[in-house]
Amino acid sequence: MELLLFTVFAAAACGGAIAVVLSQNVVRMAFYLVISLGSTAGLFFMLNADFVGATQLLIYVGGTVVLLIFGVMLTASGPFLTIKSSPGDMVQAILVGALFLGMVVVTVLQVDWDGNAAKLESRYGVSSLERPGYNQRGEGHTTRSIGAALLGARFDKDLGKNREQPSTGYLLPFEIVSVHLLVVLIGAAYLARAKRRVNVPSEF
Amino acid sequence: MSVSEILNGLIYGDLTRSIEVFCPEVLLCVTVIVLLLLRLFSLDHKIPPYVIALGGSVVAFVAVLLQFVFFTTGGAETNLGAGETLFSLFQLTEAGVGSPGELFTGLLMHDAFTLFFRLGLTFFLVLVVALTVLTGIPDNEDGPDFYTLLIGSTIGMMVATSANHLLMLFLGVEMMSVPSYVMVGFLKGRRSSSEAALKYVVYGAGTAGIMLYGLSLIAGLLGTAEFAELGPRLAYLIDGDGVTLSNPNIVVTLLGVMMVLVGLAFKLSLVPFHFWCPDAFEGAPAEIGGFLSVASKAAAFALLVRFLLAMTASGGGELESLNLYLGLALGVMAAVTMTFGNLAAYGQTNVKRLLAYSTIAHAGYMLMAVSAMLVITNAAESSGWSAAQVQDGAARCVEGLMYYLAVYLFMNLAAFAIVALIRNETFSEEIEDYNGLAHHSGTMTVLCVCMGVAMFSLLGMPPFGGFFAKLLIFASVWNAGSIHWLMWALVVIAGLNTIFSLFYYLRVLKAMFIAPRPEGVRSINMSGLVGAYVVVITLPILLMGASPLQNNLSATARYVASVLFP
Amino acid sequence: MEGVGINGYLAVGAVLFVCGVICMATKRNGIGVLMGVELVLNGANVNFVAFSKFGPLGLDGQIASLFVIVLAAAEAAVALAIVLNFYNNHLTIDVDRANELQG
Amino acid sequence: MMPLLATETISELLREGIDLPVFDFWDIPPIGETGALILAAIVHVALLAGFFGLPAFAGIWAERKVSARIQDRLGPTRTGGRFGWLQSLADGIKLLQKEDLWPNAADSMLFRVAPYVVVVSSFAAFLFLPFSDGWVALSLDVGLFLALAILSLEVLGIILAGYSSGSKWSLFGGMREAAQMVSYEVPLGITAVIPVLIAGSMNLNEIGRMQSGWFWNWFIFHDPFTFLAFFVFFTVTLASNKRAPFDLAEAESELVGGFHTEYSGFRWSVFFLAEYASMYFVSALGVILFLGGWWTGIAPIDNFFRASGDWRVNYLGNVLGFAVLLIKSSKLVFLQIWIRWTLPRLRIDQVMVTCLKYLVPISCFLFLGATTWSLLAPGRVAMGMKPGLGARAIEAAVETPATESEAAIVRPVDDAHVAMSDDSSMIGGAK
Repeated sequence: MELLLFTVFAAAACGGAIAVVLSQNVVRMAFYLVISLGSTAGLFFMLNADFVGATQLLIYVGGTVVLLIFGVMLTASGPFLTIKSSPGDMVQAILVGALFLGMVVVTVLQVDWDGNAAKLESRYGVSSLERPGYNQRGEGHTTRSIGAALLGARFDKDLGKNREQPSTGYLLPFEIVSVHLLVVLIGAAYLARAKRRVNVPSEF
Repeated sequence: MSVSEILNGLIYGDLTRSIEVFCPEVLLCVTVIVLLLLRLFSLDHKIPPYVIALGGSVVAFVAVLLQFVFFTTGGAETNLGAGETLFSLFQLTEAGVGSPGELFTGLLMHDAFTLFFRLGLTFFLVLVVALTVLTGIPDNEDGPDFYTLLIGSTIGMMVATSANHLLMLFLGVEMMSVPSYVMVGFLKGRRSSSEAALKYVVYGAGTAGIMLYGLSLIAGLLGTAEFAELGPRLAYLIDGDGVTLSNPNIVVTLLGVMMVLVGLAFKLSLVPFHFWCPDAFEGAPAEIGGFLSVASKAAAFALLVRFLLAMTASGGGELESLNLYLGLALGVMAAVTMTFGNLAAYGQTNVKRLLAYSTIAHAGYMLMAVSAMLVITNAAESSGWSAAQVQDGAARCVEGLMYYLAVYLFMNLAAFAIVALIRNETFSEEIEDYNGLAHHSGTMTVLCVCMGVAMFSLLGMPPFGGFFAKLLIFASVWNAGSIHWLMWALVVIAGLNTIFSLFYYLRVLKAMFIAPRPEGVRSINMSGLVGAYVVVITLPILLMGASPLQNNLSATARYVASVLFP
Repeated sequence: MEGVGINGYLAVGAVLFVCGVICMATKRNGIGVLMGVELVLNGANVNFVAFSKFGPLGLDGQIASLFVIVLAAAEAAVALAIVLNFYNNHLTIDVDRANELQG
Repeated sequence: MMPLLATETISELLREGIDLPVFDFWDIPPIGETGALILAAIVHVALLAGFFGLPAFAGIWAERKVSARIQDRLGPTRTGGRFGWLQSLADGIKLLQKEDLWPNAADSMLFRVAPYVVVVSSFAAFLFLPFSDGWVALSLDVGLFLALAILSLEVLGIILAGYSSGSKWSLFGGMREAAQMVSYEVPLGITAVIPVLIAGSMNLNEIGRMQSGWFWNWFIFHDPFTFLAFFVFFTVTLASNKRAPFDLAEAESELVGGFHTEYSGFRWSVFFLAEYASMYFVSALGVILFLGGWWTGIAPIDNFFRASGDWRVNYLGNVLGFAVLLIKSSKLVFLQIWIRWTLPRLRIDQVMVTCLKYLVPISCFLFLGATTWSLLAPGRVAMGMKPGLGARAIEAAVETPATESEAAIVRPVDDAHVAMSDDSSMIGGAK
């Protein structure tokens, strides 16, 4: 069952990604991107990361990609809809890409991840997700732990342990990202808004 | 720990201390919000935005300065008089600012190194804001946007320099780059500006993605994202297997580190990742060019040093050869970068573009220090250096880097500021339009003289700060040569490069001072304030050169560098 | 049930990453390049989440990917604004046509 | 309590391997875990698919009737008797028979796929909707979040449809929709978070359970801010469903038909199926978040069914809850139709201004207000309301010794279950 689901999602994610590369039409690319990102969300659910999966759907697929498509609609009029890469470039890039992929996959898969994890865990403690009792009713309910961690408290790591200092909480990034988003929003709005009016009208 | 223990520990221990140290960044955030509220309530016609921006950045600078003073002098014991009132105003305490250590449950690091960079960044922010006031690059309507971006980017850099966690590394890089993409394209009606921004954002986003992938590999391999644990865990993981390419753990680590270096190299505009730099600097206003060339480079260097030290610090000798290889690779990169930068600068006719290539070359010089640092930290066993010698040598490298950055702040800012100020009068940034500028009377002559100082300092001429900065770096790298001959070669290449660079810097000065003033140009009158500003930012170049202060300054840099190598 | 180990997920992550890199390298359309960036970030995210389940990274991996999603959205917004601005000035979003600044 | 149809999900029921009498009768071997999952999935999909079509057909008929009455007409009167009950069916059959065509200028692949994107996302959102206590296909901690996420995918299909049609009317419709949806998701999210804040959970089933008892326990009556939040939420859902007065994406008078101008036959009808289904979905969501979900609002009735030990009575109670939910949300659907035929359409700039200048600040204000309210009056009762789950968990954590507090934080929901079954705490308000 798990294998079946994994195969479906993984195939869709990879297939979507490859289709993005091969497609020449921007809107189709966006569509394949949606498939790829959506299936990635499926993979996240399989990895017990339900909150991340939902965020992926809401922000990435529902927000970012819609934004991209919106951009396509504002810019890609007729002739620019399909800006073709030259075939020579494509072939070259795909060859290099395939080599690169081979390299990354071979390197990454050569590692004995489980062995490493066991080795590290034997010295540094068990990973928090495996801790029984914290995740309610089966696996994947990580919302509470993530919520607490975003406020800086790592109940999943620290409860019942003897530590001098609290484990890494994420209060700072959670807060500072909001400043960042504000700044970025201002910047994007500045660039996107119409050029300045020459004489300031008294009434909008 | 129980729930209440955890919460109490967070609220009364960690958070109070963290916010005390983080106060300057918070002040900057507040400035941003005040700027935006001002426009919301249409007060921006009554109070110009730059007043708020200048005020906010000055307050932030003062806050960091006090922290620095408090930290280096031991705080409470000093009797500075007015200082103590200020200390109490910002509520600095021995347990908070006074003691180095991690902040925000290990996300940020608070030590002299970080403080030094934050001090530099806030001071630089004040200078840049002042410059924009003089050149008037954002008008009143766009002011809040511009200063929001500028300050937002600075906050990102400050976060980046104190990053102690892989997530904060990425967050810092993103926070400092994304607003700067917009700033490069700030003159949105101009074709060149929008093109520069497009190139910058495309390369920037791409390399950031690659960096993130590298981070994910490292974090996954080591099972942690905290800097303090990276090195020891890596050493533990490859324990006994030795550093060979047949060990997949090593290969993945290298892959990850390489990818992270791609991201940082982009920010530093090192050679294979430098394409954006000349274009972005040419398309962007010179003020932004100055800001990016100094601030984002300084932050990226701080990150680079921290990250590399974290990855390679093992506590034992397990990672030695890894350090050596990394160090040598960076050394080669440094050599290529400076040579390329200097050679490419020759053919330029646009001053901003020339300066952009010059910043590439300077990044190369500074990278030498980092590479020597890595090579030296490897030296403990194989070259028979004693532990104290290693410490001292590595600290000297970082000292050189920081001294260089400090001088570079002023000389590069001076160069870009003068370009911007001249642009405001002559509407040109081409070298040939600089012909005979020194023959104008008044403030323009001051500008030209200051440009001369900045250029000679960039070049590395003896009486100026640039010379001592280069000297420190060259000496520390030469020192590393006894471990690996490549370091000696590096110094030789750098020396040759310095000579190369003479010609293109002099070309600008030749145009300014020697070339005759073209017929029929109108005379230029600039306000005295402009001259005063330029003099103020040029003076430190002299001070950091052959002056009694030089010793003090390098001693400070030395002290700051030594905290990295306990 | 047959379990899927970490390697499967890492392979998916690698494929997404490489596709993204190729996409960034070959697409001449500004928005196409952005899509490549999204793919790259997603590849990294798959890694993070996979490590969080199988490796000792724990919840930190999931939180990292959350932040990445947010940052990617911010970056996309800015990049899009810049592309639009470029389009307004040049009437194309062909990245190869951004060749006026040279030297 | 017998677990039949009262456990969280069918799959859990099946996984626990209860020996249903039928198994013995036909001598079927017990179901394995995979089998249970697949079986549960089939059952859910079949149930939901049936339920998915129902509101569409009822909605279309109701829309015709209501609009006719508002315009002083009779509406459908022939097909299927005096009130035209079967009109929707007849429409459907007619549409199915139509030729499936697409314009030359269209991007045929995307043109054909777009309706399915819309319908699948609209359908998938129902997976997270509890129809009665425990009658939910997927009971997740992120239920509400995920439901909103999936619902927001619907817009993608509409944009693709508008874009791929190769017609400027469609393109305009698609662009308007993109702008509108991206903007309206902000106040939608903020107002939907307010009940979450009070309940301390994003699980829709939990949120629904929190509102049992008398009707003043409903979140809409929790405090003044939630009361206003409901109306903002309702307004925003109108827009997110592209219902009038926010139906700019298909404004007939300006854009012919907007994004679906070029569609006909089956694909066209699929858009409408999805539209009416998601109309129902957001109404049900509103009911669960604010209007007491499946509870009748009269405590003795609900308690009678819940307290009974007999699983048949429990089951009946669930059926009653289902009916209540259906009725409540139909009321909201009716309200949507009523508004559509009463109010004039806004201009696109007015739509954006309404969202960005009014609804977003208002919803932020309400969110802040609700937060402050629960901060200032954490354990206190407003109109009979019991304190939120989150507040109770934290109180328990702070007041009790370490080991118990750990349990309180670790399993707050289960803790709440215990509290729920304790009727005195449920009805009597704060202890």
